[in-house]
Amino acid sequence: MLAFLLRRVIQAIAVLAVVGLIAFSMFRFAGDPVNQIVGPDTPASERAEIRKSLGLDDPVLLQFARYAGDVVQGRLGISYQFRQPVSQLLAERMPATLELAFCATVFALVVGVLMGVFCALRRDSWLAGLFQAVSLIGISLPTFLIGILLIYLFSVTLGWLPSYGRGDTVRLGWWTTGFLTWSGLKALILPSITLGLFQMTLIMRLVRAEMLEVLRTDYIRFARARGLSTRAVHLRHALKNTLVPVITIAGLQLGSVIAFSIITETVFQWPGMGLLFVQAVQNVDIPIMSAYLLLVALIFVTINLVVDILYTVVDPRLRLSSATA
Amino acid sequence: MSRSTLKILARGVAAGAVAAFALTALPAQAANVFRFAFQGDIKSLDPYSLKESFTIGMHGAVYESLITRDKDLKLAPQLAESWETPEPTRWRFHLRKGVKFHDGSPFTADDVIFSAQRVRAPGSNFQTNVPGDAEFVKVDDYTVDMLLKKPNPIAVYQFSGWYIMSKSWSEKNNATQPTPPTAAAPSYATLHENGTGPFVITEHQPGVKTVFKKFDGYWGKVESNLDEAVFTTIGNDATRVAALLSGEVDWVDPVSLQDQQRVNSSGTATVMAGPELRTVFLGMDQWRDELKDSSVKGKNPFKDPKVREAFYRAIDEDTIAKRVMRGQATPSALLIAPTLFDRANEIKRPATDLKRAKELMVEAGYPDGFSLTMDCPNDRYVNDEAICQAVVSMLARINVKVNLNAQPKAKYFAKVLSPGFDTSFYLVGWTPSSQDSHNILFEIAGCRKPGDKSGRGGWNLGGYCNPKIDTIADQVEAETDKTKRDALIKEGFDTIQADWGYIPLHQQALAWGVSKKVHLVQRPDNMLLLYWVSKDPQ
Amino acid sequence: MSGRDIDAGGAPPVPLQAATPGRLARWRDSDLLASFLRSKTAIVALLATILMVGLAVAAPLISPQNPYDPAQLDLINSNLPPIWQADGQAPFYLGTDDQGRDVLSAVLYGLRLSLIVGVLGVITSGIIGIALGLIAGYAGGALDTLIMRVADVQLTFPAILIALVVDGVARASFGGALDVGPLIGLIVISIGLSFWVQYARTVRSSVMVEKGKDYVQAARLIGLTPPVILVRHVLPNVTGPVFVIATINLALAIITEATLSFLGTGLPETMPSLGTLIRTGNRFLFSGEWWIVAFPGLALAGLVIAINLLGDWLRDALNPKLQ
Amino acid sequence: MSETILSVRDLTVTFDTRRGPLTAIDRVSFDIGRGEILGVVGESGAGKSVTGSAVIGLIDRPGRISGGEIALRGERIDNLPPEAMRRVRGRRIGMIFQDPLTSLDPLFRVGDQIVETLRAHTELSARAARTRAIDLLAEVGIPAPERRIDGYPHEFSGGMRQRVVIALALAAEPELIIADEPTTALDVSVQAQIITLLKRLCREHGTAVMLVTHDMGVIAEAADRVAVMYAGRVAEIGPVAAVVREPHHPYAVGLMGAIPTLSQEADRLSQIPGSMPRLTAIPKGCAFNPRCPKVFARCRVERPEPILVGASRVACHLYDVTEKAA
Repeated sequence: MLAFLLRRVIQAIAVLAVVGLIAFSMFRFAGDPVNQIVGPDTPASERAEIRKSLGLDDPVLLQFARYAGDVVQGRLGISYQFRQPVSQLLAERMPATLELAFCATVFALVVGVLMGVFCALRRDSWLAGLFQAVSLIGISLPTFLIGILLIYLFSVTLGWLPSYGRGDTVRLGWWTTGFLTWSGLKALILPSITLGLFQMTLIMRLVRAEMLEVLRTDYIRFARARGLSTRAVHLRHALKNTLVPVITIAGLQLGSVIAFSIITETVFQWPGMGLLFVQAVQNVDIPIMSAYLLLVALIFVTINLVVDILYTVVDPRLRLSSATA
Repeated sequence: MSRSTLKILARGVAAGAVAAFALTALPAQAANVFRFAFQGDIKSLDPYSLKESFTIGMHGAVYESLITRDKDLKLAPQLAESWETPEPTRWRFHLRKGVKFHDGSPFTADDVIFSAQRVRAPGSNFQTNVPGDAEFVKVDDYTVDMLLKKPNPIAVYQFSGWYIMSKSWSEKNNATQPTPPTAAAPSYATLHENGTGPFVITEHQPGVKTVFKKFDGYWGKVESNLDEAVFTTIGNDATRVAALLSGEVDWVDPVSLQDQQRVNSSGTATVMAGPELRTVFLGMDQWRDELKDSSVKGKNPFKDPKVREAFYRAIDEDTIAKRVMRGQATPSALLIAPTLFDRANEIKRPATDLKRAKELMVEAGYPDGFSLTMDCPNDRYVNDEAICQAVVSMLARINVKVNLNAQPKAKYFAKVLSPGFDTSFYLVGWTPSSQDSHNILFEIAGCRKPGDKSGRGGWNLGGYCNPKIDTIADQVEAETDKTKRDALIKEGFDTIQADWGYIPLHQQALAWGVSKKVHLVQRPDNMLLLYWVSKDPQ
Repeated sequence: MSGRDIDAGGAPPVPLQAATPGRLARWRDSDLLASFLRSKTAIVALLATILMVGLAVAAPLISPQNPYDPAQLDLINSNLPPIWQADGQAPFYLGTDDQGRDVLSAVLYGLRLSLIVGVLGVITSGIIGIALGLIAGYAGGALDTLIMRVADVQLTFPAILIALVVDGVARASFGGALDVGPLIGLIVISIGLSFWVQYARTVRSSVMVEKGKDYVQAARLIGLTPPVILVRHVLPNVTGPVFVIATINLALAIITEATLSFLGTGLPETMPSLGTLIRTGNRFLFSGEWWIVAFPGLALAGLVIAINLLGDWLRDALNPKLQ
Repeated sequence: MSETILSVRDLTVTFDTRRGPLTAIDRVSFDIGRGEILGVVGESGAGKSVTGSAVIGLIDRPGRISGGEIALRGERIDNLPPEAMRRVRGRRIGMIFQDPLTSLDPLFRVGDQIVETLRAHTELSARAARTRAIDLLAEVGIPAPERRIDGYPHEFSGGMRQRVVIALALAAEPELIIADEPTTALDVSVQAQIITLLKRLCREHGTAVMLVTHDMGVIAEAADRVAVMYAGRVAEIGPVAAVVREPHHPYAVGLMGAIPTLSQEADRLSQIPGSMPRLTAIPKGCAFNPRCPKVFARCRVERPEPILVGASRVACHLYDVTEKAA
């Protein structure tokens, strides 16, 4: 187990290094940051000077080496537009993104699993058909359009839910949370649905297909032949077996949930890292862009690792230690 | 996890929630809070860091300048009670007494001298707001002289953007220099303010939210009845309008053109659509000997005034103003807004004439037209990309095939402002920062010369050049007699038009969405100034 | 005895008989066509897909207007509602947008572009993924590890991030305006680079199963080279799952292109795909000019749903366990 | 014959498909007595497993019992409501599937699966159920049951898993066990052990067994009586000695020739050319007539009813006395 972990950690570091290099070398092409730093009537000579002092004239590899050195020492640089340490900006924005991603994932998992189970168990009912049809909307319309439609319906027309932002937040140490206020909870609803809809559809369809397959397995037939109640057969045996692959997929999807929050955060003006990233792209704020991509890579690699570990916990067949029982 | 642990946890969460409600519920009740949203954000609280209208306006709530501009954009006293020019190169300012900074320290001449030095230090984006060669001299604690090398009638025209900072506070917090973009650590002044204005900033999360509160120790009377103002960035057009329509915010800027009718019919909010100072125009590369990305090889069609005239006459600005801008634009003959130049209405816009345009193309030797690339921002000006698209289809009628390269402003400006000005045909909007025509004649229409560090022609991206303009610009700068000065300016603008040097399109209208509960002042420079904002109490 | 019992390492014996109802079902559904005809959804989905592909192919012939030709756009005709509303005008049956562009024509041409981008994107990702999967699975060892770790790196970057980066690089290196051809190429590459991992993983695992089988060993013994073995013998065995992934990815690719246009890296407004049309159209939602976004939205949703349903059916039909 | 445990009369199972109903089991009748093992043999697709599923009430849609009766100790069970039928399953009828590797839920400990079954049918406390589970494991010959009870299925070998499956089937002391190819998936050496175990347990508990297999060797070794099925019908049924040694139905005659191929799939019988018809194309008259070496005109028209021939009942016109007389 320790060797396994160690190997994964080394791989993770390699992945991060490669992501860093790719991201960094490509950002050079994303536009000229100097125009964002200074106002429009700054003379060209001054622009050139700033460009030089930022080291933008140096070879890419040198710039990267300098950057990597800083990152290792925990310095992510200063944002060009905010004139603040990137690490501090990201730390401020991270709770918003993580809370949103968490709610979206919970929404996707709970609703997706429930609907998927229903569709598998009552596969011929009209409601199952309806669920499947409705769920397709989640993957057939772009996220941003769904978000705007939700705002139009629930904020503008009905006036029930806020259209932007996190509402009131409560500070717990360096973390800010929207879970503890009424307005904070209300503000989470629409963005979570928007962000989670795609995953929900995915999970629902996965659960349905997986469960249909599990229901045909011998051990489910055997469980029924043993006279177990339908409830026990479906919810104990079938569901648990269904969830093993679903956990993997859902876990791996968490990385893309965080990435896709870029869109949701833009639509709902959610003050998270995705919004920061989009603003950074628009303003060619290279330190933020690099740090964001590194962070996403880090989160992803971590999730990957956790999912692997979780997998062995749920599925006894993969438990290495039990092989000698 | 056992059941009892769960219970304890649940209780803990519930208690936390109750406490949080109690904390957040209290201050919101009594205060008169103005909530407002803009498409961009307040990037830094350092008043010398970024020259951008909205940011300057926000800084204006907490910082003050010697001379400000009133509701009609006329110069007005603020921290200077009065000023005079005893001789053409000496300006004397009499400072207001009894003014306190937000940290309680008094405002004196030392702060002015300090600010004059700081605003012109490297890293400041406002270096040109104060004449670079001016020397500031303290006469006494409440009198300051500004000594110029040569007479300059408009020396104080940009003073309204030069906010006065506290010397002692800046020294104490190690913020005596503007935060340069290359700084390894953020300056204290980036995140904190200490002005003399009627509001203080109590919370500032860059890119998220900024909270203003009334400053009780303010020296003057304030029109505003606000206790608190909360600023949020909302970048997405639809979300911003939704927030206004649902009553979550009281003010938004901008309201996109197509949503204005919806806002006006909402019953709770209206669109304030005054004329803006910014002029949107098209520029043509008259510099290169061969256009980039064009079908014409070996020569530059834009060097022929006939081609420039053909373009001018083919583009139907009236239809653009009516359809693309939905009437929210004023077609313009000049590169400057008419409010900024008194004789503006004497210059008329040449009429759109498709037939003449086609003839001109034949005369110029391009009966079958040609192709070229047009650069256009898609997130900078009102409906910028739509305007460019309309231009493209209008030019198609004189057989000019335009490849439209519409990009976000970061990429767009990076391209057109790159050394060598990489563009053949482009759209730009311009507000003279001095609010004076000289700026146009100097920066937009002045000849570009390699190695020239004066900044002349700095935004003349197409390299239009008529030496006569440069002569006029220099005369305008030194001329103190308004009539003579206006005549010179008019001659300059006439020359640009006769040369078909630029294609001015329009002044776009401001588009503030304002709740009916709110009363405020809209100036053509598009600055929201909180001290003129009032809100009906609940 | 117990010693042997504990050792559970051996492969399970292949069951000689499936449960009887399954076998019965397979009798009935022994061929794809029969299963297809049995599924009403599949028929409807296929008809819808064919219809839309047909419309897309025939767009230049049946559209009232060429929405890409700026000379045909007239601002006078801008913002007209669909024909059945009070101000509607022929031939703008579904109304016009703010440039006077006919919505019907724009949808037809947009369908075409979206399909082109989607299909090319899927083909690109398929080629990359299958090639790498075959190599990784057949070669094994260090090469396999390398390819799979690259896959991990790639997974870190969702399509939209890759596209933002690729787009930035390309625009900067080519400078100036990109014609629609290179732009489509860019988006196709972005999609190709985002979706190949799934193919690679599927193909790799199939190859690892297949390569131990007798026929591959036999092919090796008679002296066939690895590429020949891979392409001629192993590849045909993985077409089923690859085809299923391709169908579902096609829908995903079309949606991804639409999302990219929201972030400003999609196709230009002058050459709109369905995604671009929705992005520009959603600005007009609040103003009541709903037709600018509604029709492209319906077309996109219809296309994606139809393709998805086809993919679902295909997956079920090709999966013997689900019959 | 002793007390009848299971009595099946004219059982008919139909699968409703879009091409119309298909009859998978066509008027099948047989009895099983207390402590008796009835072997059911036939080729793949003959309807053996469907018969077993029908008895325990596990015919899944689109299949259904469309005719006949199933009675357990004289009490009809084919028309019980689902919940009542559930209580019969496991409690009164146990079932053993062909593949021990897939019969156990891989995510649950072996003991938990036994305890769960016990508690579904008895009032035992969790502790008592666990003790009983250990006893059961010991009874089916699992060494060190108090330790192995906490193992997961993948930690057991195939033979051991089949023992666990048998323990599960026996857990609630059912009157009848349906063993559907219980040894097919096992090594030859383990097959004999399992069959012996099954036989011993049934003798001890007096349980009736319906042993479904295509392996005549297993039948010969274990069964008391045997039913030969072909295309959803019983061709011949009788004491194992009679049917094996002296088969009457031409199909049974062919089938018995396959006994020496003990461990092999008897899918195609070398002695009989052709293969079993698809359900969609069952010939008129006797289903076996296209392959029958002794076919005559009546076989193509009229379906033969079972006739008592010696100790067996045979569904063949050859043995119809009236036919012989003609």
